[in-house]
Formats: sequence, structure tokens, C-alpha cells
Amino acid sequence: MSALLEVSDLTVRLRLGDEQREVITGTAFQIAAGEAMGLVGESGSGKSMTAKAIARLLPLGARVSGRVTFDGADVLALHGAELRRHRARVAVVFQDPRAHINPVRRIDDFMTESLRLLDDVPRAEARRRAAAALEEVGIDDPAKRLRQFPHELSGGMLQRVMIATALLSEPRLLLADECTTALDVTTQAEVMAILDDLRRDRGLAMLFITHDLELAGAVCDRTTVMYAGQIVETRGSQRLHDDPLHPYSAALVQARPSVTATAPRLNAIPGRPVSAFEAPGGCRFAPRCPHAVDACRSHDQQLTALDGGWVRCSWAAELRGRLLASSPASSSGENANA
Amino acid sequence: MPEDPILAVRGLRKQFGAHVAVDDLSFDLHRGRSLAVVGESGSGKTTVARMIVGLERPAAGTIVACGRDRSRPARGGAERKRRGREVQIVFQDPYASLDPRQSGAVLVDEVLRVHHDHDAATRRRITGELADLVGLDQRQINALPRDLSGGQRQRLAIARALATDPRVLILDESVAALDVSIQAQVLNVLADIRDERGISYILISHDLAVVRQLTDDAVVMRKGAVVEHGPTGRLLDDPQHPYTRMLRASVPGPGWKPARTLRPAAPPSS
Amino acid sequence: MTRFLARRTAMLVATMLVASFAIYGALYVSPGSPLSALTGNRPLPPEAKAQLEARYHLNEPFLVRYWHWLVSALHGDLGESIPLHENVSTLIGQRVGVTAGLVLLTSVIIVIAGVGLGILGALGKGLVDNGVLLASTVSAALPSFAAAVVLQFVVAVKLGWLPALGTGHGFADSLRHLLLPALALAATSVALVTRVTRAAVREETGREHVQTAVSRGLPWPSVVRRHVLRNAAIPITTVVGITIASLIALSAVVETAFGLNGLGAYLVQAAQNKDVAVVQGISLVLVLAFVLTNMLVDIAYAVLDPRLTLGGRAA
Amino acid sequence: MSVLTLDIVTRRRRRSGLGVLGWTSLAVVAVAVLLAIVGPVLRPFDPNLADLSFANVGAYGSHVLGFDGQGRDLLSRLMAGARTTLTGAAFVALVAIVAGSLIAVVTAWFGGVVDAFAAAVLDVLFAFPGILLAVVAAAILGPGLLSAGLALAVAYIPYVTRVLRGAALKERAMTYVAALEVQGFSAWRLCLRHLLPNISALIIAQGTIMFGFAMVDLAAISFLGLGVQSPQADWGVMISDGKSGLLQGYPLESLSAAVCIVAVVSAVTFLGERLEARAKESRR
Repeated sequence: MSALLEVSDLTVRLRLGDEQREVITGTAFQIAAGEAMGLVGESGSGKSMTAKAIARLLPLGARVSGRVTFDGADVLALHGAELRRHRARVAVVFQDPRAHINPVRRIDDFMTESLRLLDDVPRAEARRRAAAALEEVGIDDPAKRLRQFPHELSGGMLQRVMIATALLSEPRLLLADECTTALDVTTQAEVMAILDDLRRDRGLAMLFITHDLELAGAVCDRTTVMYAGQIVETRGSQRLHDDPLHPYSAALVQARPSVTATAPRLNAIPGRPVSAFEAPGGCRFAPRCPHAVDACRSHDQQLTALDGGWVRCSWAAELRGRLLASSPASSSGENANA
Repeated sequence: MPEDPILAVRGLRKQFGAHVAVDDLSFDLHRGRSLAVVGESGSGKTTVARMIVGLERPAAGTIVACGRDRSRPARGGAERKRRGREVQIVFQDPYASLDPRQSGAVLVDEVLRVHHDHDAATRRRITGELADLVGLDQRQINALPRDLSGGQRQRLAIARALATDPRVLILDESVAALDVSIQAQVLNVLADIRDERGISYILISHDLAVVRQLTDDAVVMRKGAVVEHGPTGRLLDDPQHPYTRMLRASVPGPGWKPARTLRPAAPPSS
Repeated sequence: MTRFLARRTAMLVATMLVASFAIYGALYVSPGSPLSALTGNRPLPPEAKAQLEARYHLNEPFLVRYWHWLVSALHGDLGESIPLHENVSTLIGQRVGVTAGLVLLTSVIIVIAGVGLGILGALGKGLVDNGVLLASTVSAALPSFAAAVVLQFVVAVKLGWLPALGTGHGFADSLRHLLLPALALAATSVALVTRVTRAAVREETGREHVQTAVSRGLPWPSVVRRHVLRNAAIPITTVVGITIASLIALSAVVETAFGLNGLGAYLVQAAQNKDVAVVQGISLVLVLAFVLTNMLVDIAYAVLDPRLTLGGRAA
Repeated sequence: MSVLTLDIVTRRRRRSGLGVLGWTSLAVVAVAVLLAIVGPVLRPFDPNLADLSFANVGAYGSHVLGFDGQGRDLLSRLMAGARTTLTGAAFVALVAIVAGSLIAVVTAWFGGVVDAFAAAVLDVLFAFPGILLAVVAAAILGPGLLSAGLALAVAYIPYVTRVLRGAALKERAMTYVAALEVQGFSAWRLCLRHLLPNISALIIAQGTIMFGFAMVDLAAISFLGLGVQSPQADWGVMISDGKSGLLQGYPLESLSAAVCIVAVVSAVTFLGERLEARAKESRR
């Protein structure tokens, strides 16, 4: 079976003034139709830029190399009407719905815009569909909501409007970029549930971008971890959580405090996360890795297959099973230069 | 025989127009202990923090810190400064909470000069000690905020708050904006400081995992009212109030599935 | 909206009340008796002086005189010019047309050229944008009187295409006479509007909600029309309105330069002659026009931006 | 490598340096300031010595720019006029900026009633455009640089205050101010040592921009005959004086003064806007 989305050797450089800054280096992954994959990382990991590259929404001046294939089409080569058709079939749900919905137009206009402009659906029919979509995401009195302006709705409600709108255009892939980060926890749970339900009902594929490993694990079959613009590990979500292969994935799993138990001390990762353009040669995680040896710093690491997943660490097989047990970093080390 | 609480809050209330932000809040905080004020947006938890440090004036109720009432505005500079030596605060946004024109060293030095008559050498020594305590090196403490990362800025904000050696430190979502790996570092630093200085924390947070990690007791607020109050461990393992249960059930973890649920008589999502 | 209008109107009335008091009061306390201007500083026989004082209400207390002046002003009577022995309202009526015509023509130029060039620059690339930028920079540095001098010399004196001075008769001739003054008056303002428009459109283009529209596969012209321009219209309307309002006072300079028989030029003359009643009257009219224009801007703003239902404009 | 989007970001390239335009502007301003200081002393001839037989005569011997409509040496008048023109504008900008900063900081700090009152007063003041106020001032105090300058300064205050108050409010809302309040810092110290310095870049930028405006408006008022009075040398007066010559085909007097004003104003405005952009950039 061929994948719905196939990304290979994707490298993105952004232009900042005179500089070209690399933000993604050689990313590669596939998503099958109907599959959900989590993309997890800290700031600077390049996870959001990956989504933007797939939707062709990179900022002006960005340079992209590699290959992105969506449903057989070469995404990076699309332009004009074909590019617009591609964008219509890839729906994006952004982090901050308030900024991503035009504040001076009514919800009605926002939801039905692409139906009316792209598919020539009559206004009344478009509105009927929008109302039905709002009911699906659990919004009462859709007729009233459609007449309102964005500022009259709460953040959680707006995000549900965003999701309903994304589904209206019957996309094949959903890119959810930190789409619940700005919401309250209880609202997040509800929005996630809605998203998960509707996605499964429709057999919609999803790339779920988040900094929260647990959240990704809850709604995605597979999770990919990025660090400094590179993928460091891809595995089934459950296995990644219980038996991580890459020291960084392990560190992420352990750094988060738990709601069920108080740790005497958290397993903090020393140093701070870096972006691709600031990353050192060799293994990019080496400066923060408790298992790093000299060879890590001098040799680039390759993504290699291991136990049904992929990992970018030449010591992964040897370290396996020991990562989660590793002792917390010494306090002097972790204070070094956050 | 328990000693007097370092901070006692009784019947605290605040309104903004017709909107009641905080209603009838009471708690005690003892030396070296930590208390969480948990809630979602609109719960009034931040207003609680602002009232305790004197940035908002309570409509009713009393706040007593170190045996002295602080529910009314300070009269005169001396009282204002004394309050500053009793309770301090660290805010959420590491980018807005530092004067962009001051390096850490200059900032801490100014705070010390306002409060004490130390000579320059003493102030330098204390600044160095504080930098060590929060884990900033020589270069970082002398750098301007714009040259520091979010985590480093937050460490600096903690150092500033500790400069007057307060008895109570309020952490208003202080680790919420940080990356996971940095958050863990700062939480460890906060634990170290408590061990070393016997300071008490009030953690204002929506993050139950962070609450569990750092606090002994917790108050759960919803729309200004207290819904549950008890030891953090018990409260999270065996929540009594339906709202606390819902909060707890919303936290992703191993085996967690989001459920399209709940919200019995809840208001339209906030 | 009704509440907003009511509030805004109340503000306007209050402002005008204070402003009229200030205008009247300031000129009242000005040194030199109004009669001295009339008599050319010659000493007057006491009975003649008393007669004149009674005629012009000069012997009554200040507040009473202000009240008289205000009430008559509300009835359209702005008093009498002592040196000219003529009713100020009549004098204003004869000249208001020229000024209104000048401001109107200038406004049209500003809206068409300023907004048009601004959008062109913002959406255009390379040469187009750089051209707009250059033109607006040069034009921004050209004060109206300097523009007047240059235009008079080049277009009127050297080329002889348009008249350098005077008001003209009949519609077409008046328009011919107003064209150069309007261009001179527009120079700086067009540049300002162009730059603000360009910046506003640029800024809207970078907004997240525009990115959303693009991400949904909408054609770029639709995105520009429905999102970029629609939203940029809010700051553009404000700056166009404020710019037009500022023309009302600036017209004095251009009218003087081109010898136009308008309100502004007349105000300047009256100030030189210490013709207090005329200065008060014209100031009041100009301030009213200015404040009214600003109120219209506020209303337009509220209509364009649904986020502002109540209360004033966010500064 | 496929280039997805055309690059139009190039204009931001030289953000740190001044660039050619910046340096040119700086040079123009430097020359103007120098002229204002030493011009009246260094001028080659007496700027007020009129000889009608030389009226509108072009360059002649050591009279590099020739003569004006009354036969006065044009270059000398330009040099002497620099001082009047620039000091007038500096006075206006200074008064407006000092008053504006003061009002902005005080209202932002106290908010509430103080702020509402100041806003109401400024709203009324806003109803008086600078030129109108200057004309009225001339009618009251008599024409002259002082009345024109005072009127303009007052008229600029609401504009300056509006910009600075916005910045001050933003600064006031930053949590570092709250943190220092909690430290027990006095309002005095916070305003003077933290709030004000942090908006100082914007204050300077506004002052520079206001200087440009003031030059234009003062010249306009002199042009109307209500500002600096002829025969005193001033660029605005010279434009006005040269008008009759201009209509007879002798544009040099008006044009040379106009060029001086345009050059200095555009230079000052360019620098002011650069300062403003930088101030805003650094406050992001």
C-alpha cells in the first residue's frame, strides 16, 4: 500500500535578514491514509515548519529541498490552481484560533467561504452544511453562532469552529499544529475527543504536532520525535513511551513530572533545546546527552531501523532498556546553561 | 503544637464590576510548605496571587503574612519595602518580566540597594550567591535579558524575587511557558531553594503534574470559588468534587483516551 | 451602535462647547481694544466710544458676552466685523465654497492616489514597490507651500498650462483654478496616506488569518479582497480621515499662496488686522469642520470593525 | 533546490547600519546644525543690506547665489536664516516632547480618573490644528516666532502624548513593573528609572519627527506672514518674500529656501522614522 503522504529528505532554510537559517534537516516519514502520526518536539525542533512545508505555507524567502508526495502529486512542484487544490485537500488546524480567523467577518462567512468560492455551493446550502458541522463538534444553537463574530466566542468554541470548518472541505489529511496548547485542560480533552472521533469516522489521516508526548500518544498510532530539525525517533506511540530507543526521547518521557506520583527529583535534561542552525556537528543531541561519547560529537548519526521503528543513534541497540533507568543528571550539570 | 502560619488568608473576595473574580477564599501556609492554587482560565487564581502581593486590593477578607496584615495598601515607603521582604512573586512570561535594559547583576544590585545599606562588595557577594542558587553563571548574570533564553530569564526572575530573602514566594504559572526539558530544570531548582532556605511557595497553576511535583497542599478553584482543598496527593489520587475529578480526568497519561464527556452543568466552554 | 452614536455626539457637543469658549475667551483677553483697530488708535470722544461699545456689547461682563455670542452663533449669526462693518456669517458664506471645493478636490486626489499607490506598492514587487516608495518619500518631504511655489513656477509660469493665481468663475474655470492648489495641498498628504496604506496592507498580508485563507486553497485575489483589503481598510480609513481633517487648517497656506478667496486666507488676513469677530467666527467654523470630520472617521471605524461595538476607538 | 517563493524581504537587509540614505541624512542635519551655530557669523555679507539695483540679479562675483528681490545677498540670508529656522523648530519639538512625555507617563502610571481627565483635555486640544492655533495666537499675541512656536508646541502635545501614552501603557503593563512594585519600589523610582528610560528611544524618535513637522509648520506660518517677520532672515520668510520674483520668472530666492527646508525636513524625518522603527523593533 502506498502512503498518502510521503516526505523524504526534506530540508528547509528560512531567510532572516542576510542569513539563511536551516530549520529542518533531511526529514523523512510517511503517513498512510487514515493513519494518525504524532510529531513531538520542543521549541526549535522544526515540527511546525514540517507541517508548513507540507501545506506549502512557508514564509516568503524559504528554501526547500527534498521531496513531499501527497496522493501521488509532487507537492513542492505544485503551483497555481493545482497548488490551491492541494491546499484544499490538506486542512490545517492552527494553535491560536483567535488569530487564525478573520476578526471582522462572521463565523458564517468564515465557515462557508471555501465552499462558496471553490465549490460554487449556493449560500443557503453552504450555511446548512456549516450548521450541521457545528452540531457535529458539539456546538449548540449553530444558527446563532453562525451569525456571531469571532470575538463573541470563547477560545475552545473557536477551536471547534476551526475543526468543523476544516472538515467541511472534506480533506484527506489534517495537519493539527499545537491545536489544543492554548486551551484549558478540560477544554483540551473535549476538543481532542471531538477531533479523534471525527477523524476516525471519516478515515482521515492526521499529522498531530505537539510538545506533549502523552497527548500525542493518546490519539496517534505512531509518534515521531524531532530534535534540532531532525527526526531522532519514529515508533508506535505506546512503545516509544515504554521503551524509547533514543536518549532524547527517553529524556522527554522522564523530564515531565507525573500527575500520579511525586518524584524526589526530576530527570532534567541539561542545557537548552537548539534549532537546526545552531546545532553542533555530529549528533545534535550530544551536548545534552548523558550517554554521549567522543564519537557522537564527531560523526553525524543516521536514521536506522530498529525494532519496527527508526532511530538516529548508533548506540541505540546497546543502550536499549537502560535509558529509562538511567540516573538523573547531576545537579551541577543540569544547571549549566539552560 | 503547630507554629503560626507564615501566610494566612481569610474570606478573601474580589469583584471587577459585577463579576466576582474570587469569592470567600481561605487558607493557611506554613513555613517551608507549598500550596497550589489550581484552576483553569477564569478561575480567579491569578487574582489571588495579585491580591497577596498587593497589586490588587481585596474587596473583603484579610491577608496576614509573617504576622502582619497586608489586605490594605501599604502606608509609606518603609511598610511597602517591608512587605517586599515578606512575599515575592515570579510571573509566567519570562519575556515581559525583566526590564530589557538591566542585566541580572544590575537588577539584583538595584533591589539590594533599595532594601539594604550594604556596601558594594557585599551586594556583589549576595548577587553571586543568588546566581549560584538559581544556576546562572558569571556571563549569564551579566548579560542583558535579550541575550538569555526563556529558562535563563525565569531563573533570573527567581533570583530577583529571592534577593530580599522573602518568606513566601508566589509562582504565578512560572514554569508554564517553558519547554519540557527546561521546566524540569527550573522545578528542580525551586525544590533545591526550598530545601536550602526554608521558603514557602504558593504555586498558581493549571498543570496538575507540576502541582503534584512541587506542592504539599492544593486549593482547587472554579469561577472564583473554592471547590476542593486538601493535601495534593490525596486530592489528585482521590478527588472528591466532580470538577476536580473532571480536571484530573483531562490530564493525558499512559492509557488515557480523550472522552467526549462531562461538563454536567458546566458553562459553555471557557 | 445607537449608544455609540449618542456617546460620540455628546463628546462632539462637549468638545465644541469647550472649544468655542477657548476661542472666544482667548481673543477676549488679547491685548489691545477691538476699537483701536477700528479707529486706528486715534483717541475717541467719550460719547462716541460709549456708543460704539454699546453697539458691539463691549461694556458687558465676559460671560454674558460669551453667552450672547454662542446663542447667536447657534442661530447662524457670528457677529459683526468691526473694521468691515459687515456680518461675519455673510463674509464666511461668501468664502466657504472655495475652501470646501479645495478640500474636497484635494481629498479626492488623496484617496485615489494615496490609497491606490499604497496598495500597488504593498502588493507589487521590486520596481513597482520601489517606485512607490521613492515617489512617496520625495512627496512627503514637500511642504504644501514649497509645493505651491514649485507648481506655480513650473506649471503656471514656465509651462503656462494652468493659472497661478485667483479663484475663477463658473464650475470649469473654478476647477481649473483649484487644480494646482489642490495638488500642492495634496502633496504631503498623498505621501502619508500612501505609506500608511502600504504598511497596513503589508501588515494584514502577514496576518495569521490570511494564512488560514491561503491554507484553504482560496485564490489569491479573493484572499486579498476579502481579507487583506477588508481588514486594512480599518487603519486606512482612519488615516485618510485624519489627513482630510488636517487639510481644513492647512488650506489657509495654499489659499494664501495661490491668492484664493477662501476661508483660510481670509482668517490670516483677519488675524493680521486684528479683526477679532472674523477670527473667532472662522476659527469656530474650521474647528467644527475638523471635529465633525474626526467624528465621521470614528463612526466609519466602528462600522468597519465589529469588535468595537461600544465605547470609543482603541487608541 | 526549488525556490518556492520570491524574495521580497531584501529591504530589511541593512537593519543595523544607517545605509547611504541614513548617512546622507545625518550629513544634511550636521551641516544644518553647524549653519545654525556659526552661519550668522560666517555669512559673507550683511544679510539685511539691501540694494534695489541688484534686485534678482544672479550669481555675481563673490555673491555665489546672487541677490534676492530686494538686492540682498542670497547666500548670506540662507546662512543667517538657518539659526532662526532651526532654533524655532527645536523649541517647538522640545516643549511638545517634554510635556507629552510627562503627561504620558503620569497618566499611564495612575490611570483611572487622572487618565480620563487628561484624555478629555487632550481631546479638546486635538480639535485645534497647529496652523489654526498659530493664526489665532498671532491674532492674540501679535505675529512673531514666539507666538507661533508656543501655539505649535501646544497643538503638537496631543499627538505626541497619544503615541507616547500608548508606549507607556504597554510598558506599564509589563510584568517587570509589577514585579518591582512588589519589591517595594516607589512610583517615582519606577517611572524615572524604568518606565521612562524604556520609552526614551521612542521619545527621541518622536522628538525628531516633531522637529521636522515644526520646521514645516513654522515655515508655513512665516510664509503666511504671521511668524518670523521680514526683514529678519528665515527660510520660511524667504519663500514668501521670493514669491513676487518667482511669478516674474526669478525663482531662486523662493526655491533655494524651499530646497533648504525640504532637505533638512526629509533628512530629519528619515532619521526620526528610522529611530522609531528601531525603538519599536527593540521593544518586541
